[in-house]
Amino acid sequence: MTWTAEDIQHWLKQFADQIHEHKDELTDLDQKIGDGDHGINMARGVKEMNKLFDEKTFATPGELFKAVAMVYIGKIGGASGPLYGSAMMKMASSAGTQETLSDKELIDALKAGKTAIEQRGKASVGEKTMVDVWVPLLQKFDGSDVDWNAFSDEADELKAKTKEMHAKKGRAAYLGARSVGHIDPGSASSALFFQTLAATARERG
Amino acid sequence: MTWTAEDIQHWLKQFADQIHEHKDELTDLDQKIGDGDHGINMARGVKEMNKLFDEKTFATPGELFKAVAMVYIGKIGGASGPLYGSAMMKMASSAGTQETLSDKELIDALKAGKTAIEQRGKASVGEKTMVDVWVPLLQKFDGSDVDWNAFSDEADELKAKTKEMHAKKGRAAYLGARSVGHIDPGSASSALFFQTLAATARERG
Amino acid sequence: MKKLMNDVDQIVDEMLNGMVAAHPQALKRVDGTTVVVRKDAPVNGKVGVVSGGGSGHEPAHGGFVGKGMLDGAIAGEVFTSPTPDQVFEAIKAVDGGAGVLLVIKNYTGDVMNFEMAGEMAEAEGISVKQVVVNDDVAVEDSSFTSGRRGIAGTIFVHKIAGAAAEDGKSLDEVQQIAEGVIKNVKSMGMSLHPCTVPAAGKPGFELDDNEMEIGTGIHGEPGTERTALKPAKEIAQILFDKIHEDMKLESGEEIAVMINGLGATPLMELYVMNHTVADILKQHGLHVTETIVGEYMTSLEMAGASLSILRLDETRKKYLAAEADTTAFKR
Amino acid sequence: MKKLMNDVDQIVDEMLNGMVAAHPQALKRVDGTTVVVRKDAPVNGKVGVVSGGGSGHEPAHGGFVGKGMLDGAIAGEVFTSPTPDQVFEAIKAVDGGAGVLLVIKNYTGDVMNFEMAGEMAEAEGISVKQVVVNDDVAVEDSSFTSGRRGIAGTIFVHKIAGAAAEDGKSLDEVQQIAEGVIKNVKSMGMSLHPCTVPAAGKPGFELDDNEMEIGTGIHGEPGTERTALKPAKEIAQILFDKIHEDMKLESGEEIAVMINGLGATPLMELYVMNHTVADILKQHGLHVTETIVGEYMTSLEMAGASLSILRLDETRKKYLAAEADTTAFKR
Ligand SMILES: Nc1ncnc2c1ncn2[C@@H]1O[C@H](COP(=O)(O)OP(=O)(O)O)[C@@H](O)[C@H]1O
Ligand SMILES: Nc1ncnc2c1ncn2[C@@H]1O[C@H](COP(=O)(O)OP(=O)(O)O)[C@@H](O)[C@H]1O
Ligand SMILES: [Mg+2]
Ligand SMILES: [Mg+2]
Ligand SMILES: [Mg+2]
Ligand SMILES: [Mg+2]
Repeated sequence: MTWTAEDIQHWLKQFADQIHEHKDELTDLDQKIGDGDHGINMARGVKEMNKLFDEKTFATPGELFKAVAMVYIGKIGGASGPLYGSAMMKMASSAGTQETLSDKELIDALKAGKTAIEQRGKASVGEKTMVDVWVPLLQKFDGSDVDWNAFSDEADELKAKTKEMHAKKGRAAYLGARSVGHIDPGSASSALFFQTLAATARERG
Repeated sequence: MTWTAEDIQHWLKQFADQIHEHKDELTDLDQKIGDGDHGINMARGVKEMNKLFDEKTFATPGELFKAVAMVYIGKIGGASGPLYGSAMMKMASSAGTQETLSDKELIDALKAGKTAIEQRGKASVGEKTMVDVWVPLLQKFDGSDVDWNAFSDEADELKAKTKEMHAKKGRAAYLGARSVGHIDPGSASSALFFQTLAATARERG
Repeated sequence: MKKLMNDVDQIVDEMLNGMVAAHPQALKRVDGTTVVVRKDAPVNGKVGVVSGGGSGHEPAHGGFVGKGMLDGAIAGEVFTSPTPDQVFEAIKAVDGGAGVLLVIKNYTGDVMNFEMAGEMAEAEGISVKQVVVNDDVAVEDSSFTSGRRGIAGTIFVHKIAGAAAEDGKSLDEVQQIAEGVIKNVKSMGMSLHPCTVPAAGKPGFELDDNEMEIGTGIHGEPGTERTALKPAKEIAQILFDKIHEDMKLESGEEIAVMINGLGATPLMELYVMNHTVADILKQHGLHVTETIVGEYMTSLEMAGASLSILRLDETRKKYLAAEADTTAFKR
Repeated sequence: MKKLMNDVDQIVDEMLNGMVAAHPQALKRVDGTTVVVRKDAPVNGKVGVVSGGGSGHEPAHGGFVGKGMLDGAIAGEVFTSPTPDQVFEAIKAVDGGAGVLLVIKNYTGDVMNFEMAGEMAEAEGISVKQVVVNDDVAVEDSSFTSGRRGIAGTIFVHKIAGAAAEDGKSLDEVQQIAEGVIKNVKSMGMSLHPCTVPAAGKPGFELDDNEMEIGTGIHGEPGTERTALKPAKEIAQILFDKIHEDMKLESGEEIAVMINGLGATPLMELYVMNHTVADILKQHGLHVTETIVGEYMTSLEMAGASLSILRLDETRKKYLAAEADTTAFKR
């Protein structure tokens, strides 16, 4: 499909809905192996994003990503704030001033976001962080002729896989072996991020 | 009967046994309407008294009362320490240097002790304190031809009567009407004090 | 019962050792007693100020020993008044020839034990005066009862009497200044969670998740009333109203305020309380010259707080602001 | 959940208001932010020292703002690192022309957010350096992970870096002195009771009556190990051994010690711990120059304690003893 700023806004609003719906679940996951605020942090961020959407309309996806990046950076806090925020910021650069994005261009933007997360967080695949969703997912789907159902399923599976990982980065790392057996909260919110993207693509594509 | 220092020691050892046996019960009563230490305080005091008995023998009841008074004052603490201690101190004065005491003389000594409690604590009958056992009990029994069974029962009844009283003195007074419905802990320990006295009299008299 | 402790019977002794070990330049124990005094006690020619009570109220009372506050503090067993011999030891250790003031919290046991100690000291020729703090407005003030309890407002008495003594005031003057504080300080507390006396091993009362106690003292006892859990705003209003009813504060008056935690209350919550209290005081046109927020007069690990208000005059204001160098209170 | 609070969403804001209302002569808020700075900030020509993190650690970090310690502190949401814009506001508010040192506790979130703020400040021409505190020996020190957490040892960094800045040291020098503290301070904590993040409404984990967590951090998380409840002596030994294993303390060395309560630990228990710890340190022939006992780096209403040991040299000793006038730490 061809993604306008409005399509992207639709996606991110769905993401916000899902965050609100899974807020307690994300917080519970973070209580198990972190500090119990991930759902709260993300909910604060997407609530502020929705306010922004109510107040402003955006001409281009790039403009939208940039505004959302500022909200995430300024409102989420914790580890997830700078990570999601930096990702959005780099997605904005990648999207540039184009009025619309093809699937390929959107996936390229997400790849730029992925790189930002890797750089900010200095985590690699297998360390039980959101990187474990972002990196393999965007490796598998390069944007040409995306099967959005498969994309969505893959995000879900990648999230589930973090359960058996032994955390090496983020707060869960402090628990050592006790981190095994719980899904990483940031991977769970990232799965929602990609699944709402896929849902929008299916709905509008 | 004729009370030697050894008889009195026998009584107070029984009192100590009873305090130890009812320690938790006394503390529970004090948790309800006080600060939850009465059993602990009394147990500390009688434990120290038993040590004294192991180390020293006493020629006269007066000598014994005085030594016990010092232990109670120095070891029990709280409100009950100075009260039991002052009582014992005045009992020592009343007993003087006599080698033995008659029932009447012992009851007179206890009456002197009662007065000491009234003076130290400035409480009157009906205010839900140990005064509610000491005063009416020693009013009823003047020492001539004591019926020790009746004496013991009366002590128990007087203790039970404090349950319905609204406290005006001691910590229970801070609870106001909420103090009603619970037996006064100091009255409960005082009942043990008089009941072990009666038991000794029955056993040896 | 979960506590960081070793032997229940040694808890007071180990605490005092730990306190003196932490502050060897400031404090010393009087050997064989549960008394802690200023390192430089007795201070020659200065009125000695002594306080104390049961343990479990830390930092009260040992934490307030030092220049400008207490000369000595006696620690009884947990929540149990110390015995007269211990109080007497404290009096002897701090008497610098100008006499000693005993600051007693109004509990039957404390009053009797301190009084007996005072009698012992007088018999040895040491001048002793006493004041009895009864700031807790939760309790009815009646001549038919033993009256009101002494709670967190006692810290103001320690601070101001201590500063007056440091300033060279005579025993009579220090006593009079302390009496002035007592007449003008009122407090009221509440609790969210009970506490457990170590030797008792179980909590003094039970509260449901949606309940709190209003009018709680500092000995783990239930309060005067049990109510539903309320927001900080309403709690602060209840505490203030009861104090105000008694003090009849007037717009424009200068006051000092203490928000005291009962032992397990996070400072975050105490500051939220102060935010709310400050609002109420402003509405009443009161000028707050000094605000003290923290855990000063506690009740083991009880959660909750008390509010104290001290009406100021020039003397109290001056001595409240004066230097104090103790381990728990510095100015 | 039982807390003295009003609106969960306003808890940090109300706390900061309550803090500034209590200490209007010492502190001020930067309008529209969650930043608290010294009343006299920025201090011309002095290096500014800034720290902060999630809320719920009170008195950290606002309680350490004042002469001789921090110039400013940023409060995030409860247990959530503050955002870069807030940190940037703090940097701007305290920069007196000599640059600003950021004291960051080693959590991914804190490091990223403070770093981003530092980048923003550098872009505006303010010199910013940072140090990252990682004193918690409970966590494995590995180059494959994000490393150890920053916990109570951070207070020593605040104190010593703050004193160095007050003494007129340059930004590079203050940073170097702070690095020296970080290399030489190790801590380890344990907990008896969990805590509840206000917005989460339920405790972070559950413990039985006979269980405790060893190796607990300061964010209400479980520790590295769950064990049976032990006496204070054994707990102190576990904490000390783990620290000693890392620091390899030698007989005759001079150290400073902190026994830090996690928020709901009565001072009585902390002093009992200190009694026990002092014994162990003596056995190892260590000279304790300074002991700090109290609640300094907390985790809401968590019960438990941490032990921190700082190896001293002349510089650290001097700056640790130097004057500090903050609301929670005075020297
Ligand atoms: N170094 C890192 N790189 C990538 N992601 C990380 C890193 N550290 C943490 N995360 C992600 O952030 C999530 C936690 O976010 P959140 O709970 O909001 O922040 P905090 O850990 O500061 O409380 C983790 O579940 C993990 O997915
Ligand atoms: N003024 C008083 N006169 C007589 N007895 C009193 C008085 N005050 C308290 N008591 C007695 O002391 C008992 C409490 O003793 P205890 O618990 O050992 O001391 P505390 O109240 O100091 O904790 C009460 O149950 C009551 O019988
Ligand atoms: Mg988290
Ligand atoms: Mg009692
Ligand atoms: Mg008592
Ligand atoms: Mg967090």
